[in-house]
Amino acid sequence: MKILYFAWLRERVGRGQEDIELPAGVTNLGELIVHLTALSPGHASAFAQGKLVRAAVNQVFADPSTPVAASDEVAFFPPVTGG
Amino acid sequence: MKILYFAWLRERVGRGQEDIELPAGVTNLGELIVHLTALSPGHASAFAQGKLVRAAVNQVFADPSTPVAASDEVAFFPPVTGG
Amino acid sequence: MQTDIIDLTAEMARLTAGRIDIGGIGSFVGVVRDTASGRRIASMTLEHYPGMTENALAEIADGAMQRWELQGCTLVHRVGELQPGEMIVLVLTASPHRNAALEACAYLIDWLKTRAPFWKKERFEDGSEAWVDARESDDLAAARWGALG
Amino acid sequence: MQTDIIDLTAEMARLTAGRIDIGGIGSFVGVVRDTASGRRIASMTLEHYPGMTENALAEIADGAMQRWELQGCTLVHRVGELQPGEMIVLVLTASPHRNAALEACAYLIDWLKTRAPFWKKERFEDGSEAWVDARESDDLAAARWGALG
Repeated sequence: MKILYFAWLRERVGRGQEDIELPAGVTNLGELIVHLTALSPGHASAFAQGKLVRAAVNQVFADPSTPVAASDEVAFFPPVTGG
Repeated sequence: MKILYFAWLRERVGRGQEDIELPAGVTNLGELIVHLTALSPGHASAFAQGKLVRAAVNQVFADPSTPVAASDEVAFFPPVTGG
Repeated sequence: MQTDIIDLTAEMARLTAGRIDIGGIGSFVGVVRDTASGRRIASMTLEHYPGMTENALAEIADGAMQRWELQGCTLVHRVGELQPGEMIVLVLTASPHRNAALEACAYLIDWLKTRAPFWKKERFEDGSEAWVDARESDDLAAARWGALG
Repeated sequence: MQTDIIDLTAEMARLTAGRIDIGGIGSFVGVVRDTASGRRIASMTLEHYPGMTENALAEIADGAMQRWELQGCTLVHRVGELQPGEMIVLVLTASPHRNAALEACAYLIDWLKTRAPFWKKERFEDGSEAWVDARESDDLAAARWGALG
């Protein structure tokens, strides 16, 4: 599964993109976040700001109940601040 | 008294500006219009469209009760259509 | 008022010159349309009342400056003969806040259309001419702001 | 998205090219401010999510086109490093009606600020850097339009 990180999530995780193996039992975005949080101290630090983490699945805004599959592109980022 | 006409009032009166002698008894804009209407068929035609005639006294929007004096600049024109 | 073509980039540069504390610039540009009442327009001529026009535009701009937190605003109106597609009017507002900038733009153009002494005459392709009638919808648009200023 | 400086006149020419039925063009330009929280900004860097950004901007533009009678709209957003005073974002709307043009401008910029995946990082004059926090006021501004589209 392709995971992307932007802005301070990218800085805390230490990279902008990674490919992970989707574990059995991870079927939605909320479960994926729990899995990623455990990968490294950087991941834990990024996802510790839970309230400020937004996500997109296949480039569409998503929430913890959004289903995820191995072929998806999942992105994590702070609330947007463009314009 | 300096009188100015704009747009179709100018065309109907036949000139854009005229100097008139302010008759005794003409003290406000409404009385001035009655006086001007009698000056020529062109004037009568211009002021016949009473509802569509707007005026300014010394470059400030005015109504029939606005006082006028010989030293004033009085202008007549249709509702504005700029922008 | 000017007879020259309106240069939007130059006007914006003038409004923002030397200022880097501006958050947003709102603008409205009015353009000469090519048809009126279904007839094709050859050209449009703008007449105005010199002297009163300057005062009216200054009063309208003052009203906006008092009502919103603006760092500046610009009102440019062409006079003389214009072709379809040309800019008639430009309104620019600079503000730290985008809503202030856009609302002030609407205010400025609404009042300009109802309080600034300009008159439009359309010349049609068959050579006939007609003064443009004022629209009640313009009065209603201005009335939503209450009094000017 | 583009790293180049925004050329307002060129964008307006592109929007109106070959059309003489447009009555008004509304626009909003966002500019990099020189201070944040009282500190002077040396530069601003815009990061975005390639692919999703294009989709989000197209969705926002579609929403405006469905909601108002628009003849077209333009959304340009810069990415990369910008200096104070430079344009970050340009929104243009063309319509026969001025209120439609200005309201659609407000709609586009409100949704762009809350739904388009851009992130700002400020670099201060002392060399320190900070990601800009999202503002609740931006969410409230977008919420007044109901749903996007």
